[in-house]
Amino acid sequence: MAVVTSARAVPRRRRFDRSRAAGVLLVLPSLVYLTLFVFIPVIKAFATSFTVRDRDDAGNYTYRVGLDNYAQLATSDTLRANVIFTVFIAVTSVAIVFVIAYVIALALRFGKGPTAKLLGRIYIVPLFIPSVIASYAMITFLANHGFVDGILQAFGLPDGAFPKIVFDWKGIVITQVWLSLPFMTVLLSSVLLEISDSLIESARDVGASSWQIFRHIVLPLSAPGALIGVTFMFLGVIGGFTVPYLLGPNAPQMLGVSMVYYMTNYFEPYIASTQAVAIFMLSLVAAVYYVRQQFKREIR
Amino acid sequence: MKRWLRPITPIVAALIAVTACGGSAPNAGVSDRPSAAAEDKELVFYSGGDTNVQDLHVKQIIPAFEKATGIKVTFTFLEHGTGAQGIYDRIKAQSDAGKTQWDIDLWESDTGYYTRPDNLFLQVAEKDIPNLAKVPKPTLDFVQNKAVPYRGSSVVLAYNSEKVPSPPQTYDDLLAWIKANPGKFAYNEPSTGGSGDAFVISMIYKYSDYQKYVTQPFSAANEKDWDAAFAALKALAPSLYSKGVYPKGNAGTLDLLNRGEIWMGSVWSDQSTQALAAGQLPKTVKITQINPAFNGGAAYIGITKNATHKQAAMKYLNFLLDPAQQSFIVTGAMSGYPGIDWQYMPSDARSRFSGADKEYRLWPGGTYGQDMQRLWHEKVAQ
Amino acid sequence: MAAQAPAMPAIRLSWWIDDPRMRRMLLRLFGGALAVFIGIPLLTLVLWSFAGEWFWPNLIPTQWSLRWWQEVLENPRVIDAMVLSFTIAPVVTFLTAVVAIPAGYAFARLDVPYRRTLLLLFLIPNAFPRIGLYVSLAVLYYQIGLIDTYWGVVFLHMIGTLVYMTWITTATFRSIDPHLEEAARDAGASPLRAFFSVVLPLALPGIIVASLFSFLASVDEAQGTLIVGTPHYITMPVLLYTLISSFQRPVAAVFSVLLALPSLLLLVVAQRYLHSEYVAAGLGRV
Amino acid sequence: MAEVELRHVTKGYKDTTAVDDVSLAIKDREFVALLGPSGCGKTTTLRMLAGFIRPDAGQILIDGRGVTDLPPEHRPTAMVFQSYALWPHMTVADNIAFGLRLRRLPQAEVADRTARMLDVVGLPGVTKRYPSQLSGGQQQRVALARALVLGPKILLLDEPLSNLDAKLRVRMRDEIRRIQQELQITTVYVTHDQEEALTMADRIAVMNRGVLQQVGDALDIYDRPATAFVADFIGSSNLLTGTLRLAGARPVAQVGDARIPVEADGLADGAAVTVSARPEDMEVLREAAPDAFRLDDTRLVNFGAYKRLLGRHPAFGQLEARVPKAFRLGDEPVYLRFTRARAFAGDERPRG
Repeated sequence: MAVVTSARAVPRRRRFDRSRAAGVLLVLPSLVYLTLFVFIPVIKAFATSFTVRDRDDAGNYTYRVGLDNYAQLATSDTLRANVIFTVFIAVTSVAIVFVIAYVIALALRFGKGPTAKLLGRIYIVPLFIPSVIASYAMITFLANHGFVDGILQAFGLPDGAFPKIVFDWKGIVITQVWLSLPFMTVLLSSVLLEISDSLIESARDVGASSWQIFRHIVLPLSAPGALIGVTFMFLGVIGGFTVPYLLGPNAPQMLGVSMVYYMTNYFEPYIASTQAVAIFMLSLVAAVYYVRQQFKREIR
Repeated sequence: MKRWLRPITPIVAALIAVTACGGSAPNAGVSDRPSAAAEDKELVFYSGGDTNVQDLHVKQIIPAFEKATGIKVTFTFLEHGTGAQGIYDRIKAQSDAGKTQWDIDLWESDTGYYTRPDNLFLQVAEKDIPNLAKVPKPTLDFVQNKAVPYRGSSVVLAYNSEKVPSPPQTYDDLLAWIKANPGKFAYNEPSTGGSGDAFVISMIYKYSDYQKYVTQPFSAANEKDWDAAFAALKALAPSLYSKGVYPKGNAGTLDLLNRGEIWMGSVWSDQSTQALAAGQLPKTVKITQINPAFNGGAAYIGITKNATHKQAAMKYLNFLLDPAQQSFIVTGAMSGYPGIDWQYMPSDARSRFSGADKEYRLWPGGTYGQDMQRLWHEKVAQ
Repeated sequence: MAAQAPAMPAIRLSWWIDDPRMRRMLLRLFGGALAVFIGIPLLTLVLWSFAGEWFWPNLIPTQWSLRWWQEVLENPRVIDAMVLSFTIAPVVTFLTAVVAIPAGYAFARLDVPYRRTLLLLFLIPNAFPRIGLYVSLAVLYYQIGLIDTYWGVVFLHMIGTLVYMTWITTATFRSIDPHLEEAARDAGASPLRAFFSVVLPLALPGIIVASLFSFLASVDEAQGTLIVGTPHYITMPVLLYTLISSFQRPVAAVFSVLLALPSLLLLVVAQRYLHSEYVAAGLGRV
Repeated sequence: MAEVELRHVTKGYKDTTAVDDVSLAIKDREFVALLGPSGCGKTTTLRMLAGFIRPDAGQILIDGRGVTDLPPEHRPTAMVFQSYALWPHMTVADNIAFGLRLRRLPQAEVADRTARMLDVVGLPGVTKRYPSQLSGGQQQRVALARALVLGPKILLLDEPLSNLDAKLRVRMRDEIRRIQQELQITTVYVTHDQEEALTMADRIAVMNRGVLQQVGDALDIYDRPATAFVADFIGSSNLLTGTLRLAGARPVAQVGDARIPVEADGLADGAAVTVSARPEDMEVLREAAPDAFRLDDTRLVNFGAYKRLLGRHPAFGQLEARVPKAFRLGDEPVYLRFTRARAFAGDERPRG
């Protein structure tokens, strides 16, 4: 009797939610992995960025906690120039890739001829070429007295008239464009595929020209998806090392290169970590934007 | 050799600073069996660097050594030396654990490791390694006798002999030549390779006393002299290749020479000699040394303090310093300078670097090096 | 009835877009330029790999030679590096799939608590500069003994591939009609059975593409491998880094061709999965 | 306002003929429904009218002027899409005004015409909303307004109601008809729903496998189907195959060993025919009679307002008849008599 009473007295427990439990269980392995191999190192890098190292005249080091590294990042002309340069390169390469990839994606979506087919085959190739190779190929291709220069000079271009591309921002941008083209094209293609034919036909029906359809229908409809691609590529370029290291100018440097130099050559891992955290903060703005876009789309 | 491999060894060095406290390196394979006091039958040798270093040991020295002594050499090669810190940690872990039989006998790595305060390397003497007598004393002093220099290289001037009939003889000559031939000289970005550093260091030695750097410990005060050097380098920029473009890496300068973009540049003696031999540079390119010389450096091998096979290790080093073996270093694919004095070398080896002076100045590197590279980027790069 | 709308202005600035012949011509021009831009740099590399001697200002090598190929192929370390690269990549891809596919499914279908926050966390590997991450990770590796180990390299490669695979599979699973799975459950299949016999086959194209990308990313990774893999785990791109940095242009070119070949072969094999529908199955739709 | 004419229009894809030699004249202000099962070519026909597809052969004329080669943007047609195809990134007002703005009309006029058109479709005051915030029926009205605002001569509708629920469909049916009447606009309406076609259209053009089967008003099509397909597709029919016999006083169709009196215009004796009889044209008898056939396995299906009697005959197979709702089955056998049956050439059962 007593047992029954007590059983009644227990309030009805919330039904055990199997979907939630399964969800947690399935996400757990990747979460454990990310914690071990990403989150902990990131937190360590944050901690390192607050470690300040002082050096006396004889070269002995003392350590303390402080914000000096960040102050140095903000006040050093070299570092500030690097930040501006990095953003400039990222914006320029993303813009150029975006335009070229958009044209390819449009051709793939709406074109039917052999040219569209050819485009569909070649744009993907750089995806399969490691970035080290791509950078190396670009150097031999674009250098002064390189392949292109040689061909142009054979056609009468005077020696020395070929613009400086390698060891210059142009070299980074061109190689970055080369490497990022497949990703952006693939992404834009998928976005354009999602725009149904009837939306375009209905615009034609009310009298819009191809350009007007592009301007008023295709472009705005593809904008949210396209922005995601832009965000992604922006993140990639901002943190990149290989391309700017092999093809970039001596100064200013992109942050990825500068970071490695501080780490390796100048023996300043603390400043390097600070730079990493700074890039992270820059990227975070883009990442938060990305996630917000995602959720907007999801709600739709 | 490792100096021109610096660009591809990023970051690991940084770990030195960051993991200074960490290092519980694996001590797999540490043997605790009693020392083979009488006759060592084997030798454990860890090396690192570029392909040619490996080839030198594997194809040349080790077979000859094994044949001559009957000692079996276990050779492990660290590709371009990037794992050096890991090996150092491994040795240190055995020291910290109080082991008396360390599992690495010989280690070839960056100079800085041998003189670390951890004191992990044996001080060598002539009584153990007779051929040490042939080694120039300053190179031994440089590492407090804790490692043996067995080959060297220095930065030299490479020039296109078609365009430059008589190359500059001194650094000041060189500076005058650069100004007279704008756009035709390049030195690579110092952080990316030692041949670029050398040009900058020569400028520093022009404005600051050389002796302070090779005989005295680090002092930040010396860096005050550098402002004038950097200002001079900055002023030189308009006369350099492409009005101040510094190629990436030692290879970058050779690349420009190869493409005929520049007529002269600072390069490593061994690298350029190899490139010439392999037909990767036009035959018109010649090398020469200025006076006083650009800096260079020796490659060292150290015996670990509690090496299991100390005797064998000493034998190997002595064998390596033998003029016959040294000849391979000079005349073979290595194209290096000998570790012993040139006077002990056969005449065919001596004629190898006819254009170069075969002498070089030293540069302490370390903190000076880090500061020099950072300051160059802040004050010279554009 | 509303008045008839006026006719459109006859000529616009954008006339060339509306003229199909002009458009076709411009597209051809564009296609040609793109083919040159993408193809010729790679062909230059191939030329270099066969160059016995090639000095400025010759447009093609003055001497042809196979000696660089011979030199590279006779070098056991090259073979080792190749074998390592192409054995690590499948392992990385497999492990990534095993970890990422369940997560992708959960994000797509199940009620995962704090989903929003988790998705944000999943972006961190991409938002934090890789170099900084790798160095921090290397310090950790020293402490837990993963430095210079096979698994250390594998786990490092997974940083990039895991997030990517999770995104693509999430999108792929979401694009599959949940009714299909429900119907399978209705027919008496257990959740696992329903997943493996209905959902997984339908998601296969997306998973194949994600795997392909993982594979390529693993083959491409040099920076991190250099830090945690040396001296015993030297992959192809790491070795290539060395060659580019030392003055070995033809050798590096041979190497580049060697390294690019398997990937390009993969491209041919994978061509049919590379339709935009699949490839991007998800990129934009997570 | 506008007449439309299709002359021998043909369109084929790879290995199928989607539209096969279709000729159709639509009068000014007429509401014509293109009716047929899916894949019959009705949508292709409509899209050729709109200009999205170019016919392989034949001509399309609007007001006697050939428009075959004109692109959609230059035709005086406006189309309402099955999926509505409202641009999701534009508000309702922007959707409607888009075509007007392309023509650079003054701002005030654009606003005015947009508002008026929303009134016409009975949807005032939603201008600021986005399509995703509207119900299906409202989206349908916006799509209609967008098509009509440019004052097209011809309105084309492609299964516009198929995405709506049954109740709403009926309401929108009346609404579209009302608007069409109000604006007096020539309209072509594609549907697979015969009820829609019968209730809305002035004339119905029935298509099957790319071929125009019959054009006529609702009564024509129902009572005087031109082909067995039409007879089967519109309403429901008992379909039997047999041989035509003209020897007797009245033509009969020989089906197995049974004979059914049929109407057979212009068919020859001995021709293979398909016989079609509507359920309401079947008389139910309780006892044997001449021309009556006994049914086995009978059962009743209740349709509320009436019932259907189903049963099997050894020669004809399954037959069905419409009976009053009071009808009950007893123990005694049931007989059916064909009061009206038509014979069509060909003994292949029509397929949609």
